[in-house]
Amino acid sequence: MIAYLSNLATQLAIFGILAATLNFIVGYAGIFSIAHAVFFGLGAYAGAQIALLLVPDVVLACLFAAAIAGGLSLCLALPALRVRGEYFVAASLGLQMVAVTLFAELKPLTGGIGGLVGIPLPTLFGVPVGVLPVALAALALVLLATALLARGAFGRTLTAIRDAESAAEALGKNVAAAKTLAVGFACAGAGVAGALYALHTSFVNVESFTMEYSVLVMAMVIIGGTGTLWGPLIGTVILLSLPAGLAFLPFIPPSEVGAIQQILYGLAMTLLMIFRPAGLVGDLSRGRATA
Amino acid sequence: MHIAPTLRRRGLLAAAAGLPLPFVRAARAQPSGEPYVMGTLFPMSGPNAEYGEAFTRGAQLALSHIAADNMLRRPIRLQAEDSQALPQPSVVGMNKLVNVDRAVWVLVSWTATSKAVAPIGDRAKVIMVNGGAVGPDLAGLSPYFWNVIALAHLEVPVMVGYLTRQRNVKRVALIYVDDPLGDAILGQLRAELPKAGAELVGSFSVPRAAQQFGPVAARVRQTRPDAVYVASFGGQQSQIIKGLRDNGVTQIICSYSAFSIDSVRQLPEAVGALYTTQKLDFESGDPVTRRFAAEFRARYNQTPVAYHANYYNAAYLFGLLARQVEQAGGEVNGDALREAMLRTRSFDLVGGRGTFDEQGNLMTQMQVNEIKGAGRSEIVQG
Amino acid sequence: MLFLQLLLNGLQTGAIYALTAAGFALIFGATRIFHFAHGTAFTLAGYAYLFAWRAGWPGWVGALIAVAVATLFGMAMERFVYRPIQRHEGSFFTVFVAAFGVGIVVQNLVGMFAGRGLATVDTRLSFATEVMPEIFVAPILWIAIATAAVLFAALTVFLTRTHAGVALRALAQNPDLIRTYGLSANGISVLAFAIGSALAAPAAIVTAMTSGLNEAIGHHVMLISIAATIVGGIGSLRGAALAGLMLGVAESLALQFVDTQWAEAVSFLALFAFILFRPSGIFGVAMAR
Amino acid sequence: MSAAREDAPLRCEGLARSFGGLQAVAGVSLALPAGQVTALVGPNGAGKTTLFNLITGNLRADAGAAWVRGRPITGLKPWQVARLGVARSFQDLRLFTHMTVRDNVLAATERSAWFWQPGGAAGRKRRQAAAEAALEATGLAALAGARAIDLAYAERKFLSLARILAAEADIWLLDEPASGLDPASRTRFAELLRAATGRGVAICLIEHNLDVVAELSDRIAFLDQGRVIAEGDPRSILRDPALAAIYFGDRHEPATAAAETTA
Repeated sequence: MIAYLSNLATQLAIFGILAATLNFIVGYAGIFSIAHAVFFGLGAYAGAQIALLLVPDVVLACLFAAAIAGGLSLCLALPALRVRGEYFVAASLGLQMVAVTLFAELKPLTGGIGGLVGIPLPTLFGVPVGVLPVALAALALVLLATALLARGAFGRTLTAIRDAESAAEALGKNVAAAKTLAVGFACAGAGVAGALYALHTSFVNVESFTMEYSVLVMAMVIIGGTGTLWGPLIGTVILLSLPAGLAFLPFIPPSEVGAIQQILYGLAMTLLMIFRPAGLVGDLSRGRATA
Repeated sequence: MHIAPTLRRRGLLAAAAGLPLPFVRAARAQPSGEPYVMGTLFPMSGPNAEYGEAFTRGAQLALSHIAADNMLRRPIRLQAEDSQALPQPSVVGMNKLVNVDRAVWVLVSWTATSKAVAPIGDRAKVIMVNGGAVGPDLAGLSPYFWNVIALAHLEVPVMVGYLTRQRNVKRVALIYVDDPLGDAILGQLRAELPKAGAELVGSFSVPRAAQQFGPVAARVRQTRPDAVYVASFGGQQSQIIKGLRDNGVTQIICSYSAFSIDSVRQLPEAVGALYTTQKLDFESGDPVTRRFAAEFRARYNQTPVAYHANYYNAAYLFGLLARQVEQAGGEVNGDALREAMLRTRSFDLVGGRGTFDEQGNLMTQMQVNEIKGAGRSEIVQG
Repeated sequence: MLFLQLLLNGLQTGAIYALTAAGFALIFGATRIFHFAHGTAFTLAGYAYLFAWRAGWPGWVGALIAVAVATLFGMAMERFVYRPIQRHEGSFFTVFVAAFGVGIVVQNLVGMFAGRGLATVDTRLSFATEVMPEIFVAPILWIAIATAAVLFAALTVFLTRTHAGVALRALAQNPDLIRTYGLSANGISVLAFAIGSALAAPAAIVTAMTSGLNEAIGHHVMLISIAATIVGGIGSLRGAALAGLMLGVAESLALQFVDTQWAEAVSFLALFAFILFRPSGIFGVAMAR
Repeated sequence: MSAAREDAPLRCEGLARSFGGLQAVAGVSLALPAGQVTALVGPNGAGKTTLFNLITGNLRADAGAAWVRGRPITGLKPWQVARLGVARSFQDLRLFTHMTVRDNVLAATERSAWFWQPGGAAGRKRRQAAAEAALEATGLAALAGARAIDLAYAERKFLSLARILAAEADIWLLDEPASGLDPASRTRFAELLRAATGRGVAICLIEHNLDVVAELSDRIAFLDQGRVIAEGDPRSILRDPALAAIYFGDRHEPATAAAETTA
């Protein structure tokens, strides 16, 4: 049971990082990306390759993953600078779909659909470590960073841009730089989550980085409440432990287990949104945060 | 080597006990006590749920046979987890099976699932048995990861031999999903076709999610093939077949064991399609196979296919091995089961006598089947 | 020759995309709701037709049932999901998550009750014959194109000549105007969902006959609809339909130039490029904010 | 005149911009002297807001140029122009609706787009002091914790002014800052402007209400069809019957009504 819970906790921490970083751009900057799994994937591949080719050092893997994902976040920042609202959602959707094709085809880097197997267990400066403590530490760091950034001047700048971009610009705010930085930070965080995921499961392939996962992370943020510190984390706990918890229901026949779990899961998502549209943590008036 | 005779005798005993012999049943007490937990990790929802349903049926029948034959001292509980055929839910499910349910034996399927859970099972020393995926990359994932299905390298040569000799095929085109399995089949066709005096005239990789195959059919037609080999799985196979047939490709369509699902076998356009499976003769085969076929029909009102047989075997194998361990007075765990498997190697399973190699991959003979429509198929080369 | 063949294949796919995209664009244009469950309406309509066919009912009955199911689903979504959320001033993504949840529920219910895996309506209509050397055309191609053309003509008449149609177009720009027509914004919103969802039904029927249905079929269709709506220019029905047609053709014609596995990416690359370089779309009047 | 123009904190020369066939701004030359309020007056559609947009870089000019303290600003981005000390308000205010009043004002003091602001703790203290001072001056100090969206109309107007105050700019471009204000608020607003001009701030405001113009402005530039057709002290401009005819045009409603409808 301990091992089971530790695995679940590791996954919670990893997805918690994803949700927290996505929330940073969704909740504060109003950048609604459904391509977060792309950067999760970039980080996972980067981390996996470091571990496979060099050393499975968890810090090194995370840093490299953050650099790759953060660097390539320009692909997302570019449309974010040009368009807003539904247009940006659609742009990120396009990026997500193209990225999945690339992940599946660039076999030397990603292993294609077959993925990368046999990723060694992580070490920290040569000492074997579990992924859980590292993931929890990374989550804490990310939460701390988002809290500091969000409450400080940078968060104000982003929120100002979200609420009235032209007014922010008229007050001397370099909107392009701020958005690029915010997207870079969020994507680098997703990259770290990816590296941890790769080291945790020892196997990565494109199926973990599809649009469904981008939507899942987005749902975590929305269900928890955008623009709040703890909301995304609560969303993560709910959406990850719901299927896990439903697996303990004893009375479901084996051949229907998946369908019934999924139905309850989907129903929970819809009902939550109908009755708590601003998320579990968010206050109702905040739900209007879209541009 | 002095223990070899005992080994063989035990092996025979185990094999014999697999038969529905009444005196064996009478000689043993009813199973009691804490049940063994056998886990399943199949896609039970999502686009591949059809497979999960089929796999579960095979396993359930095996468990009822194990119980009916009183093979084990303790009962078996089947614990199903939904893998969605995706790595992340698979890891969650496997961790639950291993750490919460304390499963000793987990039936897995799907390449992504298999690769994602193999390290977990390896660390926990839980036997994982795959009877669905046939990618060559599934061999040797772990000492505790076995395959009760012939991997792709056994399937292609049989089909190539049949096509070139019986159907006079000279030109073959391939439509494949670009994963390790598709790659393996591409490589095999490239190697095997010239040896048989034929050639691979075109290969078309399609994305997993692709649904429209009219345009691909146009490209395939251009290569003027005598036969089209389809290396995909799930519902996409039917879409490919229909896309080809609807768009003027009248030539032979052939594939590997993935065609043995209902949605393909029921498809009117699939009539005449060929596919390889391990040898499975339900009518005139050995008693294990006949019993399986008869009771499967009775129970599910459906003619069994290779996947049902594979997961029957995967579950039944546990019964055979666990009984050996019980009889030797040992604890039924991954290491003991693995030792028992390596000691015995050959088992009477559905489809005949199957032999495992050291890595735990089942080597069987293959057959070529032709789809006859309305869910029926016929063995055209045994 | 291959080019012509691919073009014809593309037109067939494009007609399907055009219909669903127009439905999506109609709903979005009138209500500003990004109806992510549009693909679900498509799925339900397809399976409804399938059931009618399996029951042996004539095609037109099946078609009516399919249209009814899609329409009812769209109206129910508006009434029971979107409207309560909008009343709370739910954000764009609140709607998105709710619709996504509905998609998951329906997909799995369909799987439980209709069987998992591919299901097709077996008909000779989808069977192509060689009309000239190397060119194979199935009757369904003409049916699909004709259906799309007729429906668009009807839709245009409806939107320009009828009270409700004009109100529908006006809703996005000026909700106050609706009241002067003596109609309620809610009523028009329901109407948009009804018509938009109904448009998915013929596309779903054609799909059931050609590439077949599975529980998750609506997903891809919805993505294409979104792409087409953006590429066509938000607010332009004509643009969405044309973009849908073009995406279908592009997906097919791409095979002339690139390897098969890249065909799908072509649509989304086009989407991405459009947003970067011409965010107002082909016919867009409204600039991206 | 031209010497005064050279010294002006902000001046523009021949700015022009057309949309399609419509010449919105047709060669405007204007200088804003330090310490004075220049009112931009003219009928609707005269190109007043467009002129602001051309100066701040929100629109690209077809022709002409503008300078801030002799430095050319043509082609600069809005945020670059802002950092040269040009602050503007918008007719529709564009407050940061979901932020608190204090954060709205603080945001105006923070210009770096980086994760951090320059100046360290001392800089932060200075910015906070500037923000508090702006809140005090606009009478919003008591509402500092409220969200902008929850403010009353006049309070919102003052918040948009507070942002400009806090930005510590010496050139203000105000788009109808006084429209819809009650007399008491208008008095407070006039005091604010006078305090600013006392510090040497150059102010340009667009205003429809001619009473307000007469009360607040030191100079008037009269815009019609994209051109400055008259420029001078308020008294002479406001009394010019020809300009009044243009201003009221063939519309029959009084100017105040026009101001209200655009507010």
